[in-house]
Amino acid sequence: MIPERFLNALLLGGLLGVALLADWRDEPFTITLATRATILAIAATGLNLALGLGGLVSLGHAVFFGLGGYAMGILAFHAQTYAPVELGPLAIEGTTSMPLIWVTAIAVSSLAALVIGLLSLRTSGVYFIMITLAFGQMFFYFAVSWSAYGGEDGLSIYVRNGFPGLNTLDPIQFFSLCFVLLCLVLVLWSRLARSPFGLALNAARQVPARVETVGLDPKRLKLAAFVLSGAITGLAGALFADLNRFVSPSMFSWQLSGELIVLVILGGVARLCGPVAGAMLFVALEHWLGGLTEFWHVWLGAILLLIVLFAKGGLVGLLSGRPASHD
Amino acid sequence: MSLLALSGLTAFYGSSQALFGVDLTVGEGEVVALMGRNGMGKTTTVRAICRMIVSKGGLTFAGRDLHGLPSHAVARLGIGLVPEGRRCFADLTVRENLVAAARPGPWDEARVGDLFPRLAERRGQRARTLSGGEQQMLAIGRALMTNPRLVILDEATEGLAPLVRAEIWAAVARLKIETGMAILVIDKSVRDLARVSDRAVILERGATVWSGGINELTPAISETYVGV
Amino acid sequence: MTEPILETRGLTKRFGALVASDGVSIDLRPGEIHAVIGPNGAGKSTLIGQICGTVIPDEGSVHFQGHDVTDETVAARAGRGLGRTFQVSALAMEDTVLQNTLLGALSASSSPWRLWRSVLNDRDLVARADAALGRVGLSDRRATRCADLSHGQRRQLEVAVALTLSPRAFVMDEPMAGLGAEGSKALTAFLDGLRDKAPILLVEHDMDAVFALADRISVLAEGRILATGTVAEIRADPEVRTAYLGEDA
Amino acid sequence: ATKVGMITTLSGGGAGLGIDVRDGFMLAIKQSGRDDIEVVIEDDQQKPDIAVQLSDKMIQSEKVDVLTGIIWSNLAMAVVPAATGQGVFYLSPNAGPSQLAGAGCSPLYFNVAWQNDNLHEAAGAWANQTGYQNSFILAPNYPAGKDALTGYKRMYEGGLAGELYTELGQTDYAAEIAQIRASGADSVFFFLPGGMGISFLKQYADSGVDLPVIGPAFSFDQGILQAVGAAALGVVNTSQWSKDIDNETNKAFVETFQAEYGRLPSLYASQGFDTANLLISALDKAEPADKEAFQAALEEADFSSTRGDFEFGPNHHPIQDIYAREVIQEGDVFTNKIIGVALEDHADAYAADCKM
Amino acid sequence: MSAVLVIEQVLNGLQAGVMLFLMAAGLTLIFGVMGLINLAHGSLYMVGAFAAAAVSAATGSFLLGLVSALAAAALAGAVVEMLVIRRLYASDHLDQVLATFALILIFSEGTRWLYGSFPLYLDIPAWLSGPTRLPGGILYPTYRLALIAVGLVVALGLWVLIERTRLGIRIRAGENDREMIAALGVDISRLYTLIFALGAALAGLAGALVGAIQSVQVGMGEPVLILAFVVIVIGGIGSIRGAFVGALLVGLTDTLGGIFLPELFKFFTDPATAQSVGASLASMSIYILMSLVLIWRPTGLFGARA
Ligand SMILES: Nc1ncnc2c1ncn2[C@@H]1O[C@H](COP(=O)(O)OP(=O)(O)OP(=O)(O)O)[C@@H](O)[C@H]1O
Ligand SMILES: Nc1ncnc2c1ncn2[C@@H]1O[C@H](COP(=O)(O)OP(=O)(O)OP(=O)(O)O)[C@@H](O)[C@H]1O
Ligand SMILES: [Mg+2]
Ligand SMILES: [Mg+2]
Repeated sequence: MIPERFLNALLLGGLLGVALLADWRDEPFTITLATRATILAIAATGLNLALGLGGLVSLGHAVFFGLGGYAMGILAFHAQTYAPVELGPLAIEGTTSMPLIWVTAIAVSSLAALVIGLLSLRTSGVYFIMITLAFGQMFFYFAVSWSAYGGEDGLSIYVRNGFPGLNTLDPIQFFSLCFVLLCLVLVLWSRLARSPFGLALNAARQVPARVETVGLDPKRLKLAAFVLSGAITGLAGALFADLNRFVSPSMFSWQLSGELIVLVILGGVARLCGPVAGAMLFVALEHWLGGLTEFWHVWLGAILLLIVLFAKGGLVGLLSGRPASHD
Repeated sequence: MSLLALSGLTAFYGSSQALFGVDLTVGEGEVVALMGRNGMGKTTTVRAICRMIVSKGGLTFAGRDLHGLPSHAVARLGIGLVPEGRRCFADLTVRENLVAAARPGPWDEARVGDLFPRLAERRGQRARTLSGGEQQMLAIGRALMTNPRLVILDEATEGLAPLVRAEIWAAVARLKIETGMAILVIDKSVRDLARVSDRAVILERGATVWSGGINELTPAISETYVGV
Repeated sequence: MTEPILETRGLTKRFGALVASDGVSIDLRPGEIHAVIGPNGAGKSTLIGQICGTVIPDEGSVHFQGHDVTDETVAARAGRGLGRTFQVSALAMEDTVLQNTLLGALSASSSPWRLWRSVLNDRDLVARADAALGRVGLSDRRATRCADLSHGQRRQLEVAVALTLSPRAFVMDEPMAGLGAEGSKALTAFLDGLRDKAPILLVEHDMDAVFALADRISVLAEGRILATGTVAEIRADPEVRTAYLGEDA
Repeated sequence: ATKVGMITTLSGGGAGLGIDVRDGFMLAIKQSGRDDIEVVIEDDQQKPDIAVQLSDKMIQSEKVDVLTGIIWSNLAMAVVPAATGQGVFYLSPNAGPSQLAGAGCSPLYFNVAWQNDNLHEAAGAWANQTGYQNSFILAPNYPAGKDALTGYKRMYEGGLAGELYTELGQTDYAAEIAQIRASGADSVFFFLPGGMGISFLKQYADSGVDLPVIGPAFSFDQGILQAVGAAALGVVNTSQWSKDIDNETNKAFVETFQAEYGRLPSLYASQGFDTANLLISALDKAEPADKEAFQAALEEADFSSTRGDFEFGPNHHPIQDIYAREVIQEGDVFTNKIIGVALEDHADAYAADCKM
Repeated sequence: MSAVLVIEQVLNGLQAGVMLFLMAAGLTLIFGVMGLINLAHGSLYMVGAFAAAAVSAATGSFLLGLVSALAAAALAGAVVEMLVIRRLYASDHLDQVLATFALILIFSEGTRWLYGSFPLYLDIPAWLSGPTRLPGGILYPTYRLALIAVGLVVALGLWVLIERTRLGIRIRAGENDREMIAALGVDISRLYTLIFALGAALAGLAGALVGAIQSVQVGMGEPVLILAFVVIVIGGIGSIRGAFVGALLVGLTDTLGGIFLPELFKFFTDPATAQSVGASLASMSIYILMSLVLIWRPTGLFGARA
């Protein structure tokens, strides 16, 4: 059994190590995989905030992922074509600067999370799952038919956006950027989990009635968590779009929302590094199993099943020997 | 021979031990009080009897070893449980709560209705919306519907008005006299227990520390173990 | 006469044909313990629900410290200093005893929106929580997960959480329920001392406690106030005896 | 040795198409007997982001010279520009989005199948030849669907009784069929690939509406005809390939494919087969490392196609005949028979926009 | 737009709704009554369709196909329940989501392994094919009329089972407190296996019935699964009546939205734009419907609890 702190360090170190080793051995694709895992881990950490701490099982987090992606796609597209984005009287110049794109992605996705959260938090439990799914589907179908930005075909951005002082086209540099962001997000998450806000949120998940009677509004706590969560996932979406230099409605699909949930559960709900473990395992499985057999989904399914049945608390729970998902 | 017999029973919640050796018998038609302070293992003992928690040691009912039987099989042998905290089926109506438990025998809806007229009036109401006392009555009625040989009442008068509480004690006494049903009862009121029980067993930190006839339960003993 | 701190005027609540509260007017004055007793299903919890905001009355109003709070949310009323304990324990089962208690302390310091600093580093908060745990006798269970507590221990915690709120007034729904005889005795003594800090509207079926504590008693039956008076008056009231107490009280 | 990367769909609902392309392609490689061609095959799961990553992998790690295999237009749009941008040849065995035929064309990009509009244009032309005056047309509401209706209307000269966009992935067409019934149309054109087409045809056949139906080959290829069954009998569909095209290459292809895999080849298999043969023909003349020479060798299209005559237009898209076929039953197998040529030596409409 | 067309479209909506109900009923049973989120329900639908296709191809009998669909799906359901689901009742919903998601992968790719990647053939039997002339001159496919009838019968049967029989009461009691119902002497594990198999059989029946007019292919279950979830959420989880009303609402909205929204937009814009805007809005319509219902009634139309 490995203490959880040590395990966290091991996971992050492992991720970083894989990328560095790959860089040294000149295997850019392995770095790409590590970057993919990193970005998915950021997105899933965002979800883990709503889901793990707030108990909000959102099957619509792809909305924020997609919005982040499209924020990148649209801004970069307009920078490519030198035509400003027309928003009624407002005309916004396109940009290829990552920091600007990130800010936009975060702003747009938090705004969306605020609206979706306000409406969805009227419900709870399974109804919440489904209403968030509904919003996801609305965005999906909208994106599919939004022909200005490629509709179902999506948008290709031929060069990666820039970050001051970095050559983002160099895989290891882009990876490092994402990795630093992941660490920042994890720090934020862990502080939050221990803060008074985290305590209250945690209680709001379990006994809203109690939280009310101590003078706090559980809905507002959950809404705040949902917005933060959406913002983080939006940021990940922008990074993901930059990784692929491509956005398409599939970023809004419910399958993607589902995959994010799977990552979190796989790694361990409400565990700091659960999403990291989940994303690493998932990407690794996807890659290795896919190479082994045409019917690799069967094996993926079998492995997932074994994990749920025999590793309570996900991977992190299994390895750290503390099956309880909350503490 | 005793209907229910526990000897040296131990039980764990995960890795923490909750019972360290409980000895307890209930004979046919006997009313036994199980006493002890908060957190001493009374409910855990009940859960062990009903096979809701894993236990070791001697545990027999009507001569059968209960270990190895699933919960529902124990119930079918004739143990009716009124659990701590009532645990009525919240989304079912009063009538449905009773029907869900029903097994053939002298106790049916009508007879439970006689025992608790208030329930009969609320047959169609969902258990979730019943008052605390009504839920408690429902839990007792539900246990009776299984037509058990032994009823276990875990804090069955909690939250009941004095008058109703008295009614319930009267009902317990009536059960004892009229039906010869064996009863294992847990309650915080030593006074009431003393009135209906034949014997008492006291638990302290998960083990039996005293047992004997109700008449032998002196104020000194109850002061030591129960605090009054 | 002093101004009541909490007052209801003509509260009426119907559930279909059933009138659970029928024009209930009741008040709580500084320094007193006002007990509400009555048969099961009389409407006591419904009354408390209306006072705290979880049940919306059909008619009537609730006033707290001179404000009409009838339309305010539960949280807003709690924010004004209305402390409540539940008839059925409402605790965060996965959290420890300390964490549950801290939650209460949190609101009083109104710091839930601090996102960065760890709660456990807030000495003030922890001290208040510990004090409350000490009073109900749960100090040695500080680090136990709430799910691992016995029923009675949960009831103790329920009271501890309410204590951390340092409310202006308490509304308690059967705090003694589930406590052993010894526990009831201790809590009775404790509430006795509490009344000067915050008056208590006490719903309770444990008559030993009620008779020992109450300054005034109101008897509720079928949604209506049957009688209000001192302990002696109520004990002697023949109607109350037949409706509620039975003969041996 | 030459390294070829194939990114195609091998798992999930759309796997049938990818498997056919792969099998056709590998059959040609095998028949060529060349051991200096190494093919790396990866499954894109029909997800654009996976496809992009696989292409990165193939280009950066595997250092492939040529990429191929993508089935779906949206995946092609995600992969092709970036791949050709990095100096890798891309041979498309299936998807032919209009952007890549027009302004977005590239010297390194060759489409061996068709431009997306082609088969729909042929359907429009066939409708004229048959004398339809009032078509009801429908397609799913996504870019390829819109292209399909545009393609049909580009050639079709009659009037429209109705024009409908259905939901992508829709499985029930009762409502649409009712509209068709009420519309007074004399013919129906539909583009509903995969399972959508199967559902439509079965429901249409059962509805009692008996207007003639025409569509592109996608809903009538060998892979799904068996699932449609008798409902498809007699339907006219347009295709650049058919199993009964009368030339030696095709006959040999159909025979060997069946012998090798135990099933009849589909349209997609023929496209995979042709793609591989084009590649081999070019490798006989030049090395991919020499970009200009290899491009020139590809442009010659000096291979014998299963379709007979085959040449590339200026935008590297095929100029070819497109046939009208009818669904028939041979024993208990449903298959297609050519009934005529819908368009002869047809090129696509976007070549003019291509500057390379 | 003629009255006949409108009536026909309403019939289509009803039929779509009734089919959805078959799927949703099984889901609401398992999901509402047993408290289990079963994402693999769509896979059981697929199992039913494949079993029906395989058996009718081998025997030439559609009815035998239906019977084997019921049997295969029920069997698959029972096996899955005993091997996997049984261990998940105690865990929270999230573990169930992951486990049943894994089951989808296994079922889908396993089926592809067995049957290959191409759709299978399953057709309407001759005695139900072709249209029937209804009063008012409406031509309507006989098979779809039969679907409506089957759906209505199943709906009634289920409602009686759950609301009126002791078995149904015990099932619902088990959902409230599993440990307690066992302590009252009910063998809840066996009961749950039974219910799971019943729900699976309903899904299998739906798959086989619908498979005859659609494409029997791997992955056919997932879109229907989502719709079925929408249905039971609109209706209120655990309520058979809710599932029925929800299914009809969704069926009607989906069918009529696809037809009338584009028409509506033709009043505002040119036909081509109207077509495409209308069609996009139509694909969103059921989700808009669902969110409106939930915003208005957070536990669905007939739901009591979250
Ligand atoms: N689910 C559980 N997990 C772990 N420990 C538990 C659990 N339930 C009870 N315990 C512990 O076991 C001990 C015995 O509890 P039990 O519920 O049997 O007490 P009790 O005698 O019934 O008390 P009370 O009068 O308060 O109901 C307690 O100290 C309690 O903390
Ligand atoms: N939501 C509801 N719907 C219908 N009836 C209800 C609802 N809530 C309470 N009731 C009914 O209102 C009456 C009063 O209930 P309440 O819970 O207030 O009683 P109480 O006085 O607290 O009783 P106890 O002492 O047993 O807790 C009861 O008859 C109960 O069945
Ligand atoms: Mg107890
Ligand atoms: Mg009450």
